[in-house]
Amino acid sequence: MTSMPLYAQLINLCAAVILLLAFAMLAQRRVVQLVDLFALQGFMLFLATLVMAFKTGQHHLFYSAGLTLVLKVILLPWILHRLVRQLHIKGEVEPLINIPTTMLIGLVLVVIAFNVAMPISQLSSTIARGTLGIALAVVMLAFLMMITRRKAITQVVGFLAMENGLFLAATSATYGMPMVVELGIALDVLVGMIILGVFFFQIRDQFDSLDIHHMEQLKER
Amino acid sequence: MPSLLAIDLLLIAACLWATIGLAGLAAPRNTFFVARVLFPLGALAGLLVGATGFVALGGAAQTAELLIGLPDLPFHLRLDNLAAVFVILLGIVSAGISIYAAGYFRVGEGTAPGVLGLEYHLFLASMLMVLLADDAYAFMVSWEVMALSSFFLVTTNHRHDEIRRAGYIYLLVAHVGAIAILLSFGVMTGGAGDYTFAGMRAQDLSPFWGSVAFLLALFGFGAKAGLLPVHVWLPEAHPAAPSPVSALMSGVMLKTAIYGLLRVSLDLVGTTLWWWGVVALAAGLLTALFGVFYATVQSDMKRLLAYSSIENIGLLAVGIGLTLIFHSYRMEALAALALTAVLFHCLAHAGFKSLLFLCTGSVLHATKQRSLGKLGGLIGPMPWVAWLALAGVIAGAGLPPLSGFVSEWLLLQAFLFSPGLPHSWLNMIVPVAAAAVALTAAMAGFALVKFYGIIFLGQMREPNLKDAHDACPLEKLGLVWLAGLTLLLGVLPGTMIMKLDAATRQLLGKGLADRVAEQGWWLLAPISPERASYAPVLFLITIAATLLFGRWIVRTLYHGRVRHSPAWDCGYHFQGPRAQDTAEGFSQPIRRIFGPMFRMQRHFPSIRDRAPIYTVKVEDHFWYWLYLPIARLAGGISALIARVQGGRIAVYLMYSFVTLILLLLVARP
Amino acid sequence: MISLTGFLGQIFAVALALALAPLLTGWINQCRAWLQNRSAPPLLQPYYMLHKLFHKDVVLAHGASSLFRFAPFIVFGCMVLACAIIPSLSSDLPFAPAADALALVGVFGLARIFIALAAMDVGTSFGTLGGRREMLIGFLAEPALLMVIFTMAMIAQSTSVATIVETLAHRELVIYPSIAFAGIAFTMVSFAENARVPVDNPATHLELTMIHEAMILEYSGRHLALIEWAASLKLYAYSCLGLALFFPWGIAERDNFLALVAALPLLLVKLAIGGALVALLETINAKMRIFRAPEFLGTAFLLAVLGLLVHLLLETQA
Amino acid sequence: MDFFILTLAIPLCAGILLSFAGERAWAPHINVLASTATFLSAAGLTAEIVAAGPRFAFGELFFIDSMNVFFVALTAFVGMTTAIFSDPYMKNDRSHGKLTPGRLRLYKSMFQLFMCTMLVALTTNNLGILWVAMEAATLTTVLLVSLYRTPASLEAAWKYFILCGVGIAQALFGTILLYFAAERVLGETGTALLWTHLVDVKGSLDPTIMSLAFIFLLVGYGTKVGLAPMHNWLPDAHAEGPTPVSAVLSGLLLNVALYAILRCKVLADGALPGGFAGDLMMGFGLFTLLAAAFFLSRQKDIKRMFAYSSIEHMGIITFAFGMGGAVANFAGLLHMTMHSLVKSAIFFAVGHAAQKCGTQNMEDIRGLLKINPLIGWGLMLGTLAILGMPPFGVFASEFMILTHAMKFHPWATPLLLLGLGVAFAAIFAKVQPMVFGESEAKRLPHAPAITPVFVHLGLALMMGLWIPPYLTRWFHEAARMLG
Repeated sequence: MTSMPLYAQLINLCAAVILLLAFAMLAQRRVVQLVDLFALQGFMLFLATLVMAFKTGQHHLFYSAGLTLVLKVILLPWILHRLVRQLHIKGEVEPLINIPTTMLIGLVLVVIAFNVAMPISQLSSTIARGTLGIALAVVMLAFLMMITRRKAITQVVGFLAMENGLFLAATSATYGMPMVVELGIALDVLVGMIILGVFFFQIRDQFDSLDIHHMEQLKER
Repeated sequence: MPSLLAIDLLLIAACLWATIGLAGLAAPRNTFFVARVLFPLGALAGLLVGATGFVALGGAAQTAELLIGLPDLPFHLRLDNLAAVFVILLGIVSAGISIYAAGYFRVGEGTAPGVLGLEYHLFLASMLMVLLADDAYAFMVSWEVMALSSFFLVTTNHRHDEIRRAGYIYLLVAHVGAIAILLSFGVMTGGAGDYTFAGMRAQDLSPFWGSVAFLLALFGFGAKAGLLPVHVWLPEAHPAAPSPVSALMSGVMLKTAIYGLLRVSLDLVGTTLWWWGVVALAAGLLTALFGVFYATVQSDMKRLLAYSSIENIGLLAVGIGLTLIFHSYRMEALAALALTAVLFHCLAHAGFKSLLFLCTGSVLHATKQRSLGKLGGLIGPMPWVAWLALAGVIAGAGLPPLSGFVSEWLLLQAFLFSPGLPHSWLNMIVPVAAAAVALTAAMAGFALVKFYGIIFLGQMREPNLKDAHDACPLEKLGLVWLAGLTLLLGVLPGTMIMKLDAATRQLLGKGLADRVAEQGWWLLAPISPERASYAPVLFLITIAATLLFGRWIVRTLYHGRVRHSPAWDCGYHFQGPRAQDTAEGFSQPIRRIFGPMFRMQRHFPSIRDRAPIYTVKVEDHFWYWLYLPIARLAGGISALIARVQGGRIAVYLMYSFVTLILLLLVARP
Repeated sequence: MISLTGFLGQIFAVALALALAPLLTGWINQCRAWLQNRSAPPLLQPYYMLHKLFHKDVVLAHGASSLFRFAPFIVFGCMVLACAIIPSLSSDLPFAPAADALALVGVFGLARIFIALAAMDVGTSFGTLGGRREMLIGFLAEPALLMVIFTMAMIAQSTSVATIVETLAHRELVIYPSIAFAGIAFTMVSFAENARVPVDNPATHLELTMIHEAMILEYSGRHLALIEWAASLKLYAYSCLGLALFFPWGIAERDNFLALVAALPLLLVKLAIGGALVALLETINAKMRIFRAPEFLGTAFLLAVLGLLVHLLLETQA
Repeated sequence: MDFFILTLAIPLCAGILLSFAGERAWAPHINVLASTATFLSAAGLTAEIVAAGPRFAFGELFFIDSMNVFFVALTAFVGMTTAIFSDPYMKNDRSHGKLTPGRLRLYKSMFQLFMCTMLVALTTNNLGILWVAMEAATLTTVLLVSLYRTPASLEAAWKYFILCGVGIAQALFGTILLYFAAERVLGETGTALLWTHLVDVKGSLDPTIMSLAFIFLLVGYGTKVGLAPMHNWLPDAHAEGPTPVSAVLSGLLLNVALYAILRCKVLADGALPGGFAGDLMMGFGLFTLLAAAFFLSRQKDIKRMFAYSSIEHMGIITFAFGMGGAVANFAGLLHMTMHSLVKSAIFFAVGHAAQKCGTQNMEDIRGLLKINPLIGWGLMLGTLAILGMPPFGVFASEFMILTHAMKFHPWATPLLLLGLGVAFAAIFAKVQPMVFGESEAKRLPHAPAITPVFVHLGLALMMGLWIPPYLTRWFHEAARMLG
């Protein structure tokens, strides 16, 4: 471990923090704090990307880091906070499965993710090869969060956390995607967020609540 | 200029039919144009088809390849002797039916006449294409177009619930059957991927795969023909359809299934195992007995005929089974005898069953009644229909001197040879099967006597029957044509059997023509005159001579005086039409003797009833034993599956998640 | 080739049938009367009756159709044809190829259908009742009859009645157990087919039990005469068929004029014994309920099938 | 004039224009006109490709070969007919008060933008852009699904958004893995997501990574295709959105998603010998087919039922491509085409029928033949066609798929047939009483556009009996490229 260069250690540290934050989000009941955690996760992602950019000196990684900062640390949390305020979303978010169980499942998922990513990580030539497993774990934890939460807004946060995981994977495994793709992805995320915002208002108008258990009417009988 | 081959003529006829059908769309609501102009043209095309088939029968096989079809598999067509037999059947019988239909269709509810004409003529064209098809794709396309067009014809009067139900069952069974046929073709290609029939012939299948192919074909074609247990559509669809369509379906379409079965089992598969024949024989016997038992207890005239069709299909399957048994032991001369019986019965049944269905059509038009309980005495107002129907009844009951008897006679002759089979069980069991055939034939007589007696004889059960009118001239022409066919086939069977020789020779290498030709045109002795012979001409002449001579003698020696008086009423003055036996009453002995065969719901009146009502409803056991359980099973599975879609998005997400994780854990290249 | 003797023999056989049939009926009636301790009607009573009926006017019920008037002639024609095919005196019948044993069953079937239809024609309750019962008996009897014929045809390797008779009459005396079964079955079938006790009673007009008589209630005059005559002919035909199949000895061969001369007295003797036996059986049996008839005919069918099986099992092994 | 640029630019510009002027009286004409122009230019592009072979555009960013140009033509065609159909349909909805002018504007602009994203997805050479376009296609349609703003439509749109969003996120992960694998071979030249480059080196991609990547891609894009058990969004979205949207979702979006999977499968096949990708697809295909078939019989909503039918057909197509080989690929392509044409035709007919009867509940729709024979016959023939009745083209492709399966995967044939049989029984039982029978429905204010229905069915009929030789060549070439 000591032979690992500093950059790699830093990136691994960031990745570990991201994973930790993912767990924290899984355990967090309050929406506002959830959004904050998400912003923090984005920030760690930004840091990781930045470290990577300095190490490799690739320009597009700098752009990517900037994009992450603007989008995930500032813009999206801001929109989310606005939504939470405007829609008067109450704090408590009671999950479908209780928190300890969720955490246990999350642990299992991390094991699975690490195992799945193991053979790939060994192939990786980049400095941050260990982080691919973490990225996959983050994606899976976000997925789990989406499954276990009741509120529409927490699902969205979960969705965005998933994107964080994907970005981490892209950065750690491949030094980031081509710029045009990254831009496209960012645009999609942004537009998606805006549409979601529109959507939240529509949903609130219709159901007087953002609780998704109202939206279980379409089913096979 | 190259000379026009028979197959080209047939293609032209098929196009002609299609064109005639499309022409009807020009004026879909113009009944006169469609019925009086287009249908006779269709009949002419039918004559052309029949005549072409007659010319082609006995010649060399002709092939053609069309530009349409799949890129790798264009439509291959082939006209050989087996196909030619059925082409004749299609042409001649459809000509009669079309002419009848020209007089039959009139303004009414339901599908517009132009659309009806399109469906009708597409039906004819697709049947022709089925007979000509020489690859799996062409066959399946024609086969399903045939099913579709007849489905639309069946549902002409789709405003009625039961007709829609009939159509649904019909199309569903047809589709399931088609799937089996397609599978059978697939098996027969033997993995070579050559879906032309020539390719299938070239394959040398192992006994196992050959058996699979045969059984699939038996099921698939059986579904179209109405073999047990996939017969359920038949008694529903036939009564639902307009009568010319019922006639066409029963008379011609069912025969295409027989054609298909013969094509597969004797031509395409290549090998024949003895037990195939036993399976076909057993299925045929069960079907025949079932059909005839149910025919006797029906109260709807078209249902009765539909069940009678099931019975006849059963007899045909018996014949095919016998052919296969003989063929598997290389007793080709006997196989040829059985096959001739099959082919002849196809022709005979096509003639008389169409005739009977058309007669019900006239009755239906004249009385608006299908229920036997409200008919009676129609021989008075409708003598033409009644007397022509009599020909159909006699032929249908398998009695000399008409066509039905000849095939039955040939079949029994074939049965008489079965003790010669070199198999210790078969040579004892198979002859006994003849007894069941005999029982079937006799019961058919019962059913048809009921049919005829209740509709045409006795007193009119409803007052409005007095206003019934006889068939119109075009209808009469169609009826006379078919009755003539029945008579001709019955009286001069030798001529037709000599023609059929080409088909049996093609499939089995043997035929009956030499023997038949030795005896002259009047005597039918397929093996030798010492062994068995039948001369329907002599037969007819004797009876006719006795009739005329006896009448003459009686009138000369005595007198011809007639007095009229009321029927003897046994001293009871209220012998109205209601005192006659009803349709239900007529079949009461059958219901009583063979009770367990039927699923009956009866309601007996008690003495205290103000308005005593007796009802009896006979249903098919197969619904309750086979079809409803399957439907329930499918319903149960889908209810189970429907739970998956519970509406909760978290659960949906979990499905994807679990799928993903499972794949990640399990799937390895 | 149709020889002159053959042709004459054919004509003679038919004429004989027409002449003898009422006599056979009369003889059975007479025997029966004796056995039942009644005073018997004259032997020639059936002739008187036919004569009388021919003289009488036909009384047609209202609503009777032309089929009603045709049917007696057709039935009569069928029976004449049957008599022409069945060898009574000689097996050299030029007409025999017209119909073999299977066709013979068809001939009887045709007659049955016409008489049943005619019965339904007027539309009285009795007519239809008779018609349906007749068809019921018919379809039960027909398979049994066919099985009997099958057995015989398999023994003789032919379905032609004449050939069967020739084969059976001129073979060495081998005892075929199958023939015994077939014989019993045939007897039972003939009783049913000819409307005799125990299936039907020709002498009754008791509403609930009658079959044949119910059908012909509306007939009168010459029509009735023809039907009665046809019934006699049918009985005669069945008797001759039975005799030909089971007691064929004495039936003349082809071109054997002497045998022909001897055949006639022999036939008369055989018919007389047969008629007496019929009367005896009718006397010692009681009329069955109509729904016992299926059992009766089912037994006949079973016996016939048994005969066939016995034949296949025991007699074809060689 | 560059047909390619036109093909992409027309819907984009029209979408932007309509987003500002979509409520004007002439807006529907613009919609139809733009769609028609798109189709014409797509046809021009097709002719160009057929004549001159594959080409690039914008450097190597876009690549048009004989496979995707065919989908471009099909997409543009169905887009055009849908636009024609939607004109009176939307007007009727407007007359019924179900829509406001603002939403009409939204509909028109989003429709054009949706077409644009699909065309981009089809023509791009970059697998990353493909992903972006797929996501954009979701985004453009999600508001269309909730166009009526009913609770049910909102719920459907929400599910659509979340499920597809999550699904497509998996696809992104797969794309990243693919990029990762490719970068090891192609180096960091920025070409590692270009399909044309990838396909050259597909044999040397790392199998472990490719297998993982393909799983993610299959699950991800498979969600959009509607493969069970990720299909749950599909029936809701189809049933609750406006019918033109259902038609393009079913007829086009599913195809495009499947197209994405196909592109990835080619790469996976190169890297993974032994047919790993194909086996997975066959498994998903069969499972989807069977699940959908059994879902069908419980449906009450007409559009929902046909949505399940789409799932069923996607299962068949996935199975076909999973089998691979020239014949099966050919059949798969043909089936995709036929399904697009026929299913959109059915949705057109269904849309009019549901509008006439004022309900989507099948038990309340009766007697279409009486209300409007053309709609009735359209629905009836379309249903029969989609159920695989000859002589329609669906039968031709099913015939090929079945025969191919019988030859190479005989075990699958009974399952396929079971699915097809159950689907037939279920759908036909529902459709027949709707078409037949009695009814007293009123006339609609705007006469329905029936022509698209019959044009589609006519094409399907033609393809069942005679596939034009150039189309055959084209299919063959595409099938060959799929390996």
